Amino acid sequence: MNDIDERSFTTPDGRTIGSEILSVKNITLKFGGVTALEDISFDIKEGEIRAIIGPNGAGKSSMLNVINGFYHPQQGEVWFRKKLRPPLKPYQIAYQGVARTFQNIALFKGMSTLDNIMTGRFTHMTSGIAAQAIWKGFAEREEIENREKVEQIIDFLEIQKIRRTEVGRLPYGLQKRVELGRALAAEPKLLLLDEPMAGMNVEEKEDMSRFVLDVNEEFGTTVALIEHDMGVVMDIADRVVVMDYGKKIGDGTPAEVRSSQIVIDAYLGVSHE
Amino acid sequence: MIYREAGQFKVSYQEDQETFPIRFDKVAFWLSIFIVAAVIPFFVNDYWEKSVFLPFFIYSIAAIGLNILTGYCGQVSLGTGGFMAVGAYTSYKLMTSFPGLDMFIVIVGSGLMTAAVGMLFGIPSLRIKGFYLAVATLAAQFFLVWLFNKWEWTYNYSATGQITAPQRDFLGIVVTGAYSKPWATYLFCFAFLFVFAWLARNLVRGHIGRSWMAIRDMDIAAEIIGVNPLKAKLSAFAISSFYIGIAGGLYFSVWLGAAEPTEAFSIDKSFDVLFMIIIGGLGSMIGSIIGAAFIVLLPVFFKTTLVGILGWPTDIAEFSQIILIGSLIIFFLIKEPHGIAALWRTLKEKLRLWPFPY
Amino acid sequence: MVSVPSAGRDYETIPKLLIRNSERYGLNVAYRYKQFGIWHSWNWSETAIQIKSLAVGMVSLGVEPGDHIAIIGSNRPELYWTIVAAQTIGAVPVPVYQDSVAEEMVYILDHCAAKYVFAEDQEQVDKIIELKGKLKTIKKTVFLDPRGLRKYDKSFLIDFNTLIASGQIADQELISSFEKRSAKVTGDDTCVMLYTSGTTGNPKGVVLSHKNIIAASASSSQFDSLRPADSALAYLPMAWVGDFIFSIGQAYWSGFCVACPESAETMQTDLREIGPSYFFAPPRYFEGLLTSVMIRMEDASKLKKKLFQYFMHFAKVVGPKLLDQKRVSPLDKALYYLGDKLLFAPLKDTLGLRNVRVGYTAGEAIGPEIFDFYRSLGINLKQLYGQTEASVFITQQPDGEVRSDTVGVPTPGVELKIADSGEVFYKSDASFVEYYKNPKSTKETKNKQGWVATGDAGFIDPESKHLRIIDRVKDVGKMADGSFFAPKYVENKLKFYPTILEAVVFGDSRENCTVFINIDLTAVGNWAERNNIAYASYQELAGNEQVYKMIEAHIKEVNRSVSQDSMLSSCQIHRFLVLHKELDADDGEITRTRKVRRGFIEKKYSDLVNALYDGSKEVSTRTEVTYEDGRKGQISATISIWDVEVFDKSVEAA
Amino acid sequence: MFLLDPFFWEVVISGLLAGVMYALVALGFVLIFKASGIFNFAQGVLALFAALTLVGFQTGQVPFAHLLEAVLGIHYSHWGEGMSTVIALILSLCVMIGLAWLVVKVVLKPLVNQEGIILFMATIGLAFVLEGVGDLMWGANVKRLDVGLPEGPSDLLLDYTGMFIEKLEISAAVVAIILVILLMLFSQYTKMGRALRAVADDHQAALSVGISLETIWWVVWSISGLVALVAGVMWGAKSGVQFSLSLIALKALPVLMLGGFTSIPGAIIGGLMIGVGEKVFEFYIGPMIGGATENWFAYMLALVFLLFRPQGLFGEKIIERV
Amino acid sequence: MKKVTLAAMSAIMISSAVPAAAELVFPLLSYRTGAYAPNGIPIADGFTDYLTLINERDGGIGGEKIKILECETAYNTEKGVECYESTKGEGSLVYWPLSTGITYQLIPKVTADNIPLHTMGYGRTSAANGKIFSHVFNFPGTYWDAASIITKHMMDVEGGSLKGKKIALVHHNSAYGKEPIRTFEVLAEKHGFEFITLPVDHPGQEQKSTWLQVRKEKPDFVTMWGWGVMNQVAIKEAASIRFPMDRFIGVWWSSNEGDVLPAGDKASGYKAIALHNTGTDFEIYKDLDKHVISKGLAAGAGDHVGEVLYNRGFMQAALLVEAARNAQKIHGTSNITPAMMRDGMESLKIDQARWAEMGLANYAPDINVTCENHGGPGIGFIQQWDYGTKKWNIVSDFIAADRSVVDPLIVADSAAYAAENNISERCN
Repeated sequence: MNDIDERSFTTPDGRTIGSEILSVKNITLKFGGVTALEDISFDIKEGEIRAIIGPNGAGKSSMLNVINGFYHPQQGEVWFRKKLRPPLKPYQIAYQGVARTFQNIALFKGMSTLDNIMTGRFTHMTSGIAAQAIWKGFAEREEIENREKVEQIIDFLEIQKIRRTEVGRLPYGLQKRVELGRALAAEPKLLLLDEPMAGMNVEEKEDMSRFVLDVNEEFGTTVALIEHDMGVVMDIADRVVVMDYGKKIGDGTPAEVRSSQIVIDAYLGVSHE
Repeated sequence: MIYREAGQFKVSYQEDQETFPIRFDKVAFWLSIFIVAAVIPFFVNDYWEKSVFLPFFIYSIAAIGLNILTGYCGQVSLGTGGFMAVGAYTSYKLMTSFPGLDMFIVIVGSGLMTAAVGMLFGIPSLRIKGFYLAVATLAAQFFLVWLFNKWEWTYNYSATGQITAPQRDFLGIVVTGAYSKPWATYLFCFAFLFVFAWLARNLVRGHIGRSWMAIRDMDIAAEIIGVNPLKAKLSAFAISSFYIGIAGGLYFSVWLGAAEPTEAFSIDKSFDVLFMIIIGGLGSMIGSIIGAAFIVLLPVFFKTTLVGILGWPTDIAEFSQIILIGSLIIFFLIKEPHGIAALWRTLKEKLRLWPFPY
Repeated sequence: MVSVPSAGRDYETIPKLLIRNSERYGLNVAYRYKQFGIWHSWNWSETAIQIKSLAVGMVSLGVEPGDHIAIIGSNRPELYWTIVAAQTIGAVPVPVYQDSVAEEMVYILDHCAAKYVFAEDQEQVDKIIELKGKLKTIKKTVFLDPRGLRKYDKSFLIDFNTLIASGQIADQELISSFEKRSAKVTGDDTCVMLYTSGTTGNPKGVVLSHKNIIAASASSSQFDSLRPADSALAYLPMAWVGDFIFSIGQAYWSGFCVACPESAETMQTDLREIGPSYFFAPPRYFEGLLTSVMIRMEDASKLKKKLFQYFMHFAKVVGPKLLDQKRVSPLDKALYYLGDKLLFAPLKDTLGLRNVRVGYTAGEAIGPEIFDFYRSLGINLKQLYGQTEASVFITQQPDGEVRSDTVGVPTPGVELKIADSGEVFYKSDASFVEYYKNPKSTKETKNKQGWVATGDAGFIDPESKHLRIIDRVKDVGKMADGSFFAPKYVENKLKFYPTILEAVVFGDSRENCTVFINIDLTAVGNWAERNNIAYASYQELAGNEQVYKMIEAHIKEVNRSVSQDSMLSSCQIHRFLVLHKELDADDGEITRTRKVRRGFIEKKYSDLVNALYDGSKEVSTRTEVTYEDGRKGQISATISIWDVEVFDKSVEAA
Repeated sequence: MFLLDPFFWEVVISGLLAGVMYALVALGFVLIFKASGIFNFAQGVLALFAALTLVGFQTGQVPFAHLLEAVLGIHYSHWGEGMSTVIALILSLCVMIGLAWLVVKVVLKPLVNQEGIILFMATIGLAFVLEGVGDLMWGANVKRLDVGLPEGPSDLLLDYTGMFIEKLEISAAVVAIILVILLMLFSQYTKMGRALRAVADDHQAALSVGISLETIWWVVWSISGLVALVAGVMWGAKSGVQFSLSLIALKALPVLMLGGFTSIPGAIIGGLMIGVGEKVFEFYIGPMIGGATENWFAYMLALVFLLFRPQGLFGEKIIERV
Repeated sequence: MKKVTLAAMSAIMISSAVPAAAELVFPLLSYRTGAYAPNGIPIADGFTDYLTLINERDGGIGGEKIKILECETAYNTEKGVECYESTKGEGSLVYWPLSTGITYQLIPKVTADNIPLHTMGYGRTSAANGKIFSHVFNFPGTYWDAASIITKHMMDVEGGSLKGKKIALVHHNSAYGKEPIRTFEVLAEKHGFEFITLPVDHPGQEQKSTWLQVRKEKPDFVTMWGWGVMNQVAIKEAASIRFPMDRFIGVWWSSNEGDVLPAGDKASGYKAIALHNTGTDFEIYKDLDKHVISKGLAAGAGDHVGEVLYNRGFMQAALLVEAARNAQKIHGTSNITPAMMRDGMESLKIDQARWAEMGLANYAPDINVTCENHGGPGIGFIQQWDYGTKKWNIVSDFIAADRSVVDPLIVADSAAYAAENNISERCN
């Protein structure tokens, strides 16, 4: 099932999934001798929720790292919005509209929830050092405009209560939420979520799922997420890529994937640590 | 306890983002500013000017500068002394080459020059991190000092390499040289501190400041939200050096009036300023100033007490004073590792929540 | 009081008051609402405009006079505007408890045949959609927060903003029809319809006319001389009459500002930010607050604790006197001043009550301890007695004569009389028109002369001339020996202990009284931690022996004080047990307003009740519980039963 | 051409000898940094303190004599002829160990698992205190330190190679090398040594060896106290014991950068590289640019080097895990 | 922070509240701590002891008791300024900071505050030009004098000529150490020798390559401007490379016992220029013993008496006391002001007779200060170290500096200063 279909399709709940926003072609990534990714190809379509699943050490995170430029694959191409993407630095890719969260939270511990999410607006803020120093005028206006956007996200994620709290002191679940908020603040075209629900209890998972769905729906953001919890994936993903040992072993709708024998084996088969 | 906040609410983001969102703080702040700016000048004499206020103001500026780099951007630097030297020598050259030049321009010029040099020495920070960087910046420290000791042009080929500040003025008011009035130099330096502290405050609360803190807290995450590490770090180095340069300029031209690189800008300077920000509180404006007060004023205070009042022999007083300061540093670190500013903050929180403990 | 009716005539409806305010206090802030981290505000003229366009929008939507419009959601200006807008065009607003479960909602919406629903967000909309099948009458649902509703069937839903917009751009014809309609509205038209969750049977829809509301608001506002400068925080359920009177009636009458918190859990901080001058809260709020104060002070430093204890003790004596303008020695004055600077003011400040000029509590009796605590801080906290049917106010405590055990003197414009049965009757312009579609109970409650039965037994306290409420008339029964049985009275005394959340006393036509105790998890939990008692669950904690000991001590205290009262001395508790689960509205054990459904409980836990009387030392039982998500489950427990010492009155007297 | 220059090899050798001295100081840093992640700024002062104490014992000074005189007016500076070097050495070592214990109790324990910068700062405070106490105890005069090591140029070398090599420095090098070997053996073959290495990786691991963190720290600080003592003796014998001794710490910093904060061999190699490098540079390039380049050259060298190897010569690789 | 300031303020108020009534205040900016303490201590002790002696023996100067205000600078300019500012308000008569760095700080300040500054054999050489520097005195000799004197001595050793010879200057890499370079360059031209400089950085414990350099260059003479630990290390190194010690000549700051002792007997033969005689066999030391030491009034630990630097302090005190006397004579008042003190210094004359009266017979050359010349005679002599007797022996008679070389330099440099700070000449 390696073929990448160009047709746009309609999800059961009636959202139309547009043409591809990003596609990776024959990505191979090696660390020294170790091969993390081997000849991976798949695409992500405008407006869909795309899940990447697979046992531990399958190379899922490496995949995201390739997409947002932490790793540069030895072979293969990354196409973003119909253009072949040259090897860029992560921050350049951020400016292209790709945001992400991390498996183990990567928030700015020293800052408040508000500031953390404000940093997410970085790519949207242009005032120079001089303007910043003088503050009154441009810088302040810009700050306020972006603050408004951020406040909407805070409201959206229902974290008003912790607006001023230093994120270091927040419980795990909330931190995850704040990190999502930071990613959202960038108003990304493509949102990469690395195990957004890892280590959450049922309730938190439900919340998070709802947020992901809402994000996808409210802002029409394309979401690519890594997730272990098959249940969640089945609920929210439109299409799923299955990886194992750095190879792609499945790609399709949740239903298709679930019924695929290889996938089942990979999951029932020993996990690799 | 002293705070009364019920009924203070914000109807706009301007209000919400104010530096002093609580009315009480605002009042207290402006009151103290008024005292410092409009009352003390009438009483300040040579002693208070030269051995208390000027050093305090000038080191505060330097501390703010270093805090921007180390406290906000997380790049530990031990090059402060060298950068101050750049500021000092730039101002010297400017003063002597363009006698007509106004001191304000001279000082700002020194800042700009230092900013340039700072950026140059900031480049390694892209590869080198943590203590390694700290030690790397020592290269700047030693090299610059050596340079100013060797390169005769920088001290106008004087026999000794000593530079002496000629008499210059700011808008017609003499602020350098032996004949400057205490109140003049006092206000001159204070104005610099006030204005530039204010600018710094604005910088660190804006997106540039946040990009610095992002780099500090987690550079990887910073990158994925679009922060260009090169730009962030170098800008931090530039701004920081700018401040330190200004401090250096004032240090030489307004305060001491004469300097030689090996002694006045030795490694100790670099350490002193680093102490200030760590004691005062990394990543805190008020911290920089408290720290400066701590390191600059405490020795003077001890000295006057031990020698002036208790009449101890000077050397014993000196030693005991060193011991005292050392123990105080340790004490404060144990009490509050994040500096006196943090102590201050918790105290304030306690007062706001009074009588509740949390 | 003379001026009140006349005032009533000039501004006989809420909409008319709105217009008056927009003219008189045009620039004063009418509403504040914290959203996106800052307080947004609308002054009276803006409000008037908003409401007008909303009303016009409603007209365009096809709202007819007399249509019932259900309003479901938390306190938000938009929803208050909806109420007034509805009134403006003669429709009847029906606020509904947002936390009510589907069945209750079905009943209410069906009973009033609501045509339109204004719902705050997805959560509420989902309920409506879920019930759509049962509710044929609903035409459209208006939602405030579009979040998550994108893929919903739009034929049935309208965005609130769209509605307002449609009102703003309305054509002349629409406007004129709106004006015609609004002109028709008179003081006799229904102002609002509120459902009282009766302790038994289905809720009744109390119809209150503009006259009623205005009368109540006018007199009560005058009673406490409320002014435009005042401000209040609207955080209590909109479906509760109190909120309606405070946030609409009095607010519109005196033109003060109503602030809506950002969200339920930020209420406390928002309260501090706003620092209202007029504040109402049910006793359990003050109870909870006091408990948290005490708990937090537990962790304070030694010095602070000493300070706190010393000054609070001192204030208990002096504070109330100062409040009531009684004379105190200059030394005490000075000391109190010191205490105020050091403790009271900061405390009030952190609690957000520093600016409170008039504070009320009502609904049930409040513990004297609690009541005095706040008053000694210098907060002018008072009690009132009222009910939905009276548009709240029956009696209020005037400044200067505030006591914890009475509920005050009749509000201006209210006549009071006590029947031989001890039941309290009242009569006023503010008393309700009727129970909607329920002439029978209307007749039962309100007679020809307009005397309304409160259903409460009480008497006029001889020395203070204040009304004192004992209990619900029907709950005041007879014991086997024929003496007076007033469970509520005892229960309240028990509930004054922060560790006791609920108490259900039995004893009607029995030889002695027994009680179910419900412990307060927070309070007892903390107490347990301090006495390092390990516990895994509520049930375990409830079963703990030390807890029993503590409860026993409390009950003993209560017995002692009950034995004082000649009328009620036989109501002392002989045996008690601590219930293994919290009484829960979802299980129908208490009402939404947390009134105990004694009968229901007695049935449900008959085995326990029997055990209380058959002298057994413990009893095991299985109970059905309902979880938040509506699933049902079983919990079983073995509960021990303890005896308590009772006091012989004569001995005490000696 | 260098290699033919008769001086070249002498420069190199003297560089190596100086390098060993640098390494000696650097070693103290490394030990502590490895075991407790602390960048011990006080190392230099530690050396001074050790040397002062040693001389004090040797010459039989009365501690705090000056203070006593000033406060109590007792003029009593010596209690006798002093003692033999060996005993003095042992006593001073005991003092250093006692000091280590104090440091752990008073400074480190309350600051356990704080960030590096904080602990670094604490050691600065410590440096202040030690400096003050040291001077107060033994006075600020320059003191001659003679531990009976041979001095003057070694005639042997002189005759055969025409090189002037200080006997003192040769012996210093020898001592240093012995010390290093001992330390290596210690950390390789003793339980404590293993614990030390374990604690560098994570504290739990160390505890699992069955030694309390405090003990480990105590041992480490004692060892670096020993190293400081040796360094102090060597430098002291060379240039007398006085305040300037504490400044040799600055010589060690570039060594650390080069060698990596966590590697003992790194410290040695780094020391030698710096030693040779700065001597050669000073000797051949110095005159062209006005000399006195040693101070900064070491750092420049380290800096340039780090640009290519950010974690130093033997430092663990910094892996950026995402 | 405000608290600290206030506390400090009150502290000052108290300390400076002491009225400087009828006392002659001699501030003493000493350094008994820090890297240069070993040199600072003996000087401070010598100075203090002499004044104590004057107080004890003669009851002060002209009946006025002397009050010493000691202030610790640790050889640090910032502290120096602090000391100056905190003491100048108390009627301090004259300053001698014993640090080139601090001197440069004070030169403009003292002039503004009208207080004399005496930098005896250090500081800014061109200050010898009284026409420009009204308040600065550096008699009896300057570095440039020293350079010239040393050169002269070398000529004597070489038998009159230095043609084609090579002279190396090992100097403290700071203002102090660089001061003589210019003079040597001029002298090199005049006498046709080759001159090289070998800077040594503070503190100077590590001089390997410097002395390798020396061996490479094979200079005929090495002269040294060193301070602190640098001195002894240099002497040791020189010894260990077997450099002929009698061709190794230090300036007067590199000639303390503490500098030569560590090198042991190998240091024997090391020469240094001296401003004054050494040892303790002078009349006055008897008095000192009687009135000060035996009474237990000796400053510090009292273990430096007779050391070169101790005597330096001694001489410093002696000169200032004489100046004070002179001032009292001129102004006819015993209670003199700093301004009077300045006049006293500007017309100070001490001939051998007077030295003898002071109990310091042939201790130092004649002093003769004039309005134009604040540099004094510019005369010194060479002393040589003998480890055996642990004594310095005078090995030359007074050598006068080569004015023809020195004076033009002074004029030029002071002119530059005058220009920079637009000062007009006096004494015309």
